Amino acid sequence: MAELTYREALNQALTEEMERDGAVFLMGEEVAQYQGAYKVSKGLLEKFGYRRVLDTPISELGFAGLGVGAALVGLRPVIEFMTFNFAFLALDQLTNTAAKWRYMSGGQFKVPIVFRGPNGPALQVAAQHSHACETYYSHAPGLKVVAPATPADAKGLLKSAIRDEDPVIVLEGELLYNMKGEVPENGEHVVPIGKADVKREGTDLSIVTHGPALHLALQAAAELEKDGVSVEVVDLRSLRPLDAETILASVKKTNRAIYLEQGWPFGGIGAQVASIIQEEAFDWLDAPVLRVTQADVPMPYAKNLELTAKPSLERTLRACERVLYRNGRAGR
Amino acid sequence: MAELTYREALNQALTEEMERDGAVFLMGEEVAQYQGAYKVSKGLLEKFGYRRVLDTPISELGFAGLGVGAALVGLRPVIEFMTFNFAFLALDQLTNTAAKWRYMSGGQFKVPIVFRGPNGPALQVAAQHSHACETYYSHAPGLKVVAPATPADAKGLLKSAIRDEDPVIVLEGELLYNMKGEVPENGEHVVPIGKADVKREGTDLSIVTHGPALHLALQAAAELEKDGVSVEVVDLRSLRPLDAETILASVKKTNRAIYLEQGWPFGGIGAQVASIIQEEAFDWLDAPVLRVTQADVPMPYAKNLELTAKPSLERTLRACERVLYRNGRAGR
Amino acid sequence: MAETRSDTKGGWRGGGAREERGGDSLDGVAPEVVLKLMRDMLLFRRFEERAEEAYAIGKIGGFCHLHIGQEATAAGTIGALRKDDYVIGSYREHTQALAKGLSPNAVMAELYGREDGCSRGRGGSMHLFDAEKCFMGGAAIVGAQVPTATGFGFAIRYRGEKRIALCFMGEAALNQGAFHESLNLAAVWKLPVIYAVENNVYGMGTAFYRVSKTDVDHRAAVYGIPCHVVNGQDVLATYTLFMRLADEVRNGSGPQYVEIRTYRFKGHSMSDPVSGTYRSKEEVERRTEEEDPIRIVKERLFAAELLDQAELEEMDAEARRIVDEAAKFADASPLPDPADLYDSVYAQTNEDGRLFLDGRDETPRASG
Amino acid sequence: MAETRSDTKGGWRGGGAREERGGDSLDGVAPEVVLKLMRDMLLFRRFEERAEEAYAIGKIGGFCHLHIGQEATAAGTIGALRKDDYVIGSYREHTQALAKGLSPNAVMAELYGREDGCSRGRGGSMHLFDAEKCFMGGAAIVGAQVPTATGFGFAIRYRGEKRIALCFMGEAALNQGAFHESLNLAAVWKLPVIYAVENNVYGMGTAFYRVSKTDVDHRAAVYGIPCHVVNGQDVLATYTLFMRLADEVRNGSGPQYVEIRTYRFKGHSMSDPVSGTYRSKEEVERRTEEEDPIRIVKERLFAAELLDQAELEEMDAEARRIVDEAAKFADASPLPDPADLYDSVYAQTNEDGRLFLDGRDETPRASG
Ligand SMILES: Cc1ncc(C[n+]2csc(CCOP(=O)(O)OP(=O)(O)O)c2C)c(N)n1
Ligand SMILES: Cc1ncc(C[n+]2csc(CCOP(=O)(O)OP(=O)(O)O)c2C)c(N)n1
Ligand SMILES: [Mg+2]
Ligand SMILES: [Mg+2]
Repeated sequence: MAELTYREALNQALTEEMERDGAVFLMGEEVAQYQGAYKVSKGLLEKFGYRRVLDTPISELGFAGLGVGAALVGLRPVIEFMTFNFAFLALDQLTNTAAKWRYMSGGQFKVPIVFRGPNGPALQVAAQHSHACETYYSHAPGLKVVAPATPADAKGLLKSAIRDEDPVIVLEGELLYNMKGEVPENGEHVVPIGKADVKREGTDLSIVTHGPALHLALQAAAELEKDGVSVEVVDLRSLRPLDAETILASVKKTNRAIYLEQGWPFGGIGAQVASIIQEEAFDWLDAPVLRVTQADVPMPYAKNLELTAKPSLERTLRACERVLYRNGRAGR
Repeated sequence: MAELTYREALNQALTEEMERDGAVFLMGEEVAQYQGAYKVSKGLLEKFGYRRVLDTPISELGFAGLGVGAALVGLRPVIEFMTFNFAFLALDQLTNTAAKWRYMSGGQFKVPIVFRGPNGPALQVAAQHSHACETYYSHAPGLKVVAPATPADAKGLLKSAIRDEDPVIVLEGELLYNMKGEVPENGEHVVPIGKADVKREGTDLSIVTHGPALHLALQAAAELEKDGVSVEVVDLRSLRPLDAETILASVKKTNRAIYLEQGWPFGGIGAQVASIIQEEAFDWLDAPVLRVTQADVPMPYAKNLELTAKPSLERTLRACERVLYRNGRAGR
Repeated sequence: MAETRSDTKGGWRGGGAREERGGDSLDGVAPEVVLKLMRDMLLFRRFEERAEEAYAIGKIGGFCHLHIGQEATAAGTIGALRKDDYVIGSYREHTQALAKGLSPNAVMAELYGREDGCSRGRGGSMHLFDAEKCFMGGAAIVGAQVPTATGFGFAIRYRGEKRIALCFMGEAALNQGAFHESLNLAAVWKLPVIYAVENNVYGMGTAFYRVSKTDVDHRAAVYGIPCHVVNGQDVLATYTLFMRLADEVRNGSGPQYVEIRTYRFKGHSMSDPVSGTYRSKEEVERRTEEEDPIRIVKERLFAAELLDQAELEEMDAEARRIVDEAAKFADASPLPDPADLYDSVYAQTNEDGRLFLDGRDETPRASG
Repeated sequence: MAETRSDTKGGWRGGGAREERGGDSLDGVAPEVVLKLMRDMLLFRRFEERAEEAYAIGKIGGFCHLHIGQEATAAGTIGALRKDDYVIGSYREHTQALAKGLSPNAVMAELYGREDGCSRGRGGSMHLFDAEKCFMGGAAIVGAQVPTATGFGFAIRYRGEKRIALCFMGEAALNQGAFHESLNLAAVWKLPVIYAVENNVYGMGTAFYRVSKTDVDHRAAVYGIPCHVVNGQDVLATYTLFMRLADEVRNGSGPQYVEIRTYRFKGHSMSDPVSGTYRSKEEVERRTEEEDPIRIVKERLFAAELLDQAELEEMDAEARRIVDEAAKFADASPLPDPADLYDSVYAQTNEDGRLFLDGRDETPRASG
């Protein structure tokens, strides 16, 4: 074990996998000479050279599609989007090519490609740069989606994503890059795609979450503990495949749940999870599953508005209290 | 009232609104000289000329964005996507410009633009041409989304969309174009955006749905009536704004609901609606809200596989029986 | 001319420095090659005609785009490639698949949506594939195959292989941003890709010049990519050019761009009338008459006395026999098993979690 | 030279055919115009320096891209336009907004995220707007403003107005498909748009030539759009060209394209060091020294004796006064009211249904 930042953990994963497999290469804007817009690829150019670490023009649709083509014939591209806000331009290549070539060919092709980069709001970067894109990728069968929230999960999931035979979207957290945590150093530390992780055990209420919101969930759990409420925190880690079994097991134990996420509500991950919970644990639920999300508005620039728009500890606690019936029935 | 096809109803809406307001124009691939790939714009070139009916190159990102620019300075563009499958290429302009300019400017701009075209699977057009795109547009605040299922709603909602001051996505049904129905002829027939329509009243179970799936829902309701089950069918018509009140009123009456849609399940409209129902009508629910969707796979070409993948009467009835506890508890 | 012709004939029948001299009236293309191109094009024509019939009686569904009139653009281009060169096309790719070596049986079965189809019935007319034969699709989003093909070129260069990639597109695809982003990438990295634009004048019902302020021929020059133009109704000219380009690209020239001038004899798809709003009956009849690529090469073969009427009829009978057989094969092929619906959405089923969220398959089986 | 200078001076101070003669040493630009351009650029420089300071002490957040070194590309271009001409830029648009007539107070307040900001604090540095002054943004997706500007041109032509649209972009935006699709559309419909590419050599940390196999200067020629190149450090050359182009476009020439050669003196954004991985300290120092657009025009004004040291200092003091005032204004401006969070997401609140699905606002109020 070593203490690494989330950024260093990703960098280690890339380094180890590129050393392990010559078919793995990294491509994106500013990844080589500039060492990465967020320095995740620091040192890789020096280690692997321009053949395997390539700076691209600002052509998201073009280089994402190029990566898919390379994967179809056996390379294992890692495509960095400087941020996922810019990947809207490439969505056609992900949805119509990466996610479909295997199925449309009756299983003749594998598409072992990774699309990664920061996802979700950062600090005051305004509406066009603050998208949480989970839904856009999870909706379509053919893609897999993971969203690591800790350095250890970041390393383990990125390594699994690179080794996976299918296209995997790795949603990183811009605000997590500097976060420190214990990370297994051995090159075989992989986190299985599809396995949720109970980050904190509890008996009274389940907070199900993913990505950066995990840390807010843990904060809320600590707060509630002071009131003697025992909160279980389930970190999905993978959105597709979705570990419904772990979610259901937790809810069947606590009988109460909320979903906490950084993104918008309509068709969000929380909508999908709440729908599964009420469908498959209906008789175990003592209260409706409530959701805490980003306010349903484009992200404003002003600091105070941004704070109001983001999920907060206060809103999270209020939702928990509602499902705990601390002040009357939940729901509306 | 007159009997019109869904196609003719849309054509009438376009004609009437273009006659009413000189700022309205139609732009898209094949809309002018060719009279529309699906003939929705038949005769418009002859009536309004090339100034207001424009054929575009195959540049979805470019002409969608051009339309947004024109709307920002006061025109009222109607942009036809030959099908919404091709609009993935334009999503950035819809999500990052059309949906955000007003908010980011603190309310200085209006964006009165309509994006319309066929959405959802047709017959054996395979994976790349069979997308139901509801989620991609409903997820982001700033856009409005409607999905008319009948000729009368098609005319009324398209007219409202053209008159609305915000960007409206009009999801038409390729398989509905030839469908006939009574349509009010007067030029003021508008259907309010945001108002769901109870297409059939019932007391035992609510089938909530939108778009082409409505007709399957009505079929299922007729079937169940034979067994003495009284089914209420709620046609959302608008996805955003979402008429939660009408949905909740129905569920609070029937205590049971399923959502039926043509699209994929993950983050689908059904997930959003099920999540709202369990949150706001928890104490009224006698069974979980189940969902009937397209199978979670890219649409296969083979006729028999396509049939298996699409929501069917049989699957709809099975879901109804499950929430009616016809054979044991619902859920899993 | 006269001598050349008889020389050739003599030459072809045996003895003498045949090819050189035979070449004189056949752009230097070996007689056996010309005959093969002729045979291919006849097969393509009969295959498409059969597909048209099958569509009319409902054996084929969905969208179906015929290549009739454009056969030389498939025979003359792919005919110049090696087995392991990659080829990708648009949704108008039946004959390209055949030219790359897919069996008429497998292609017809795919159009019929059967398990023995080259895509196991999952793809249909617009999505033909054969990984082993390096036929990579079948792409139905206009222009979207251009980045994909650029990726094939990238992989070839990355591995230092001697292959090349050939990317077909219609002229209307030039108005897609994907085309521009890809060609710049190919140029920057000197990727071994030939971008072949089949300019058949129309994109669906829209003449290119009506919506494009540029010429097709030199469209890639701005990226420093060599541009070429060839008459796509002349299979020998097309073949000769692609033999040369394939060789240059294989030897490190970087990307090349070709406008292949051709014409679509049928409607855009089965639902589109042959003529009407966007082109006149006269235009179609005149060009069909004057520019039939099969008639053109046939006449050259007759002139070169490499083929006579009897041999032609024999050749045609053989082509018809092959497509009859293909139709029979397709008809007899089983429908896909609905139980396999979820197969091959994913290549790898992860141990945990649900890959499919429709509640009908919590534990997806390993995919086929 | 000597005569010209004194002539001008005399001319400027009063009497005589001043402009013509004054023009000789100032490319024929009227002295008062030159002085205005000088004043504008000084203000832009001081404004950006103040923004830099404010960012350093946390008054400004998020991304902030300075225009220092590129002031002439705003003053010389927008200075040649009319009030009702549309202008749209990228995220590096502070000085463009000022050039279009937005008050330094409103722009600084926006950078501070305050209610009196030109976007009511919702947009920030990358999203400055003033609908009345026809300043249309502030677009942070590279290249995405190009289709938007093309739409302005479309609307102008649709209504038969005499306006034009000016679209700024960085050279790296040329690698976006949106650029190509838009220029083709503008060319097909002869739209009144000037596409101005500020070529400051780098897109973030990437030199254009490293990722682009094309020259910036003639990039639009393939669409039949006239291409021009101008030295963007020379405000008079820039102004003169844009006066001419604005006039041509206004009179129906259709779209025009300009490469404005310039250089970024500061880092890409506040988080990017001025020099380092992609350019040397020496390069930045040399070009900052040699190519400062303000120094260049200042020397011409001194040479023409239209300005002396005392007047310059006075001018500079005035610029500093204005930005001090702007900073004070911004500081004093109230934060937006969180209760207004949902305002202006939509222009029209429909009677039925929920526009917002976060359950916190079932009945959204009419938006502001
Ligand atoms: C991105 C996209 N937009 C629109 C369509 C609908 N469409 C299918 S083919 C076609 C015309 C293409 O013409 P061209 O590229 O010249 O190829 P051709 O059909 O002539 O072979 C159009 C508009 C599509 N498939 N993809
Ligand atoms: C589509 C997209 N991709 C990537 C980015 C991240 N990004 C912001 S500015 C920039 C460089 C743009 O350079 P250039 O166009 O030359 O403008 P300059 O910054 O030099 O003024 C990049 C890559 C973005 N904003 N949008
Ligand atoms: Mg064509
Ligand atoms: Mg630049």
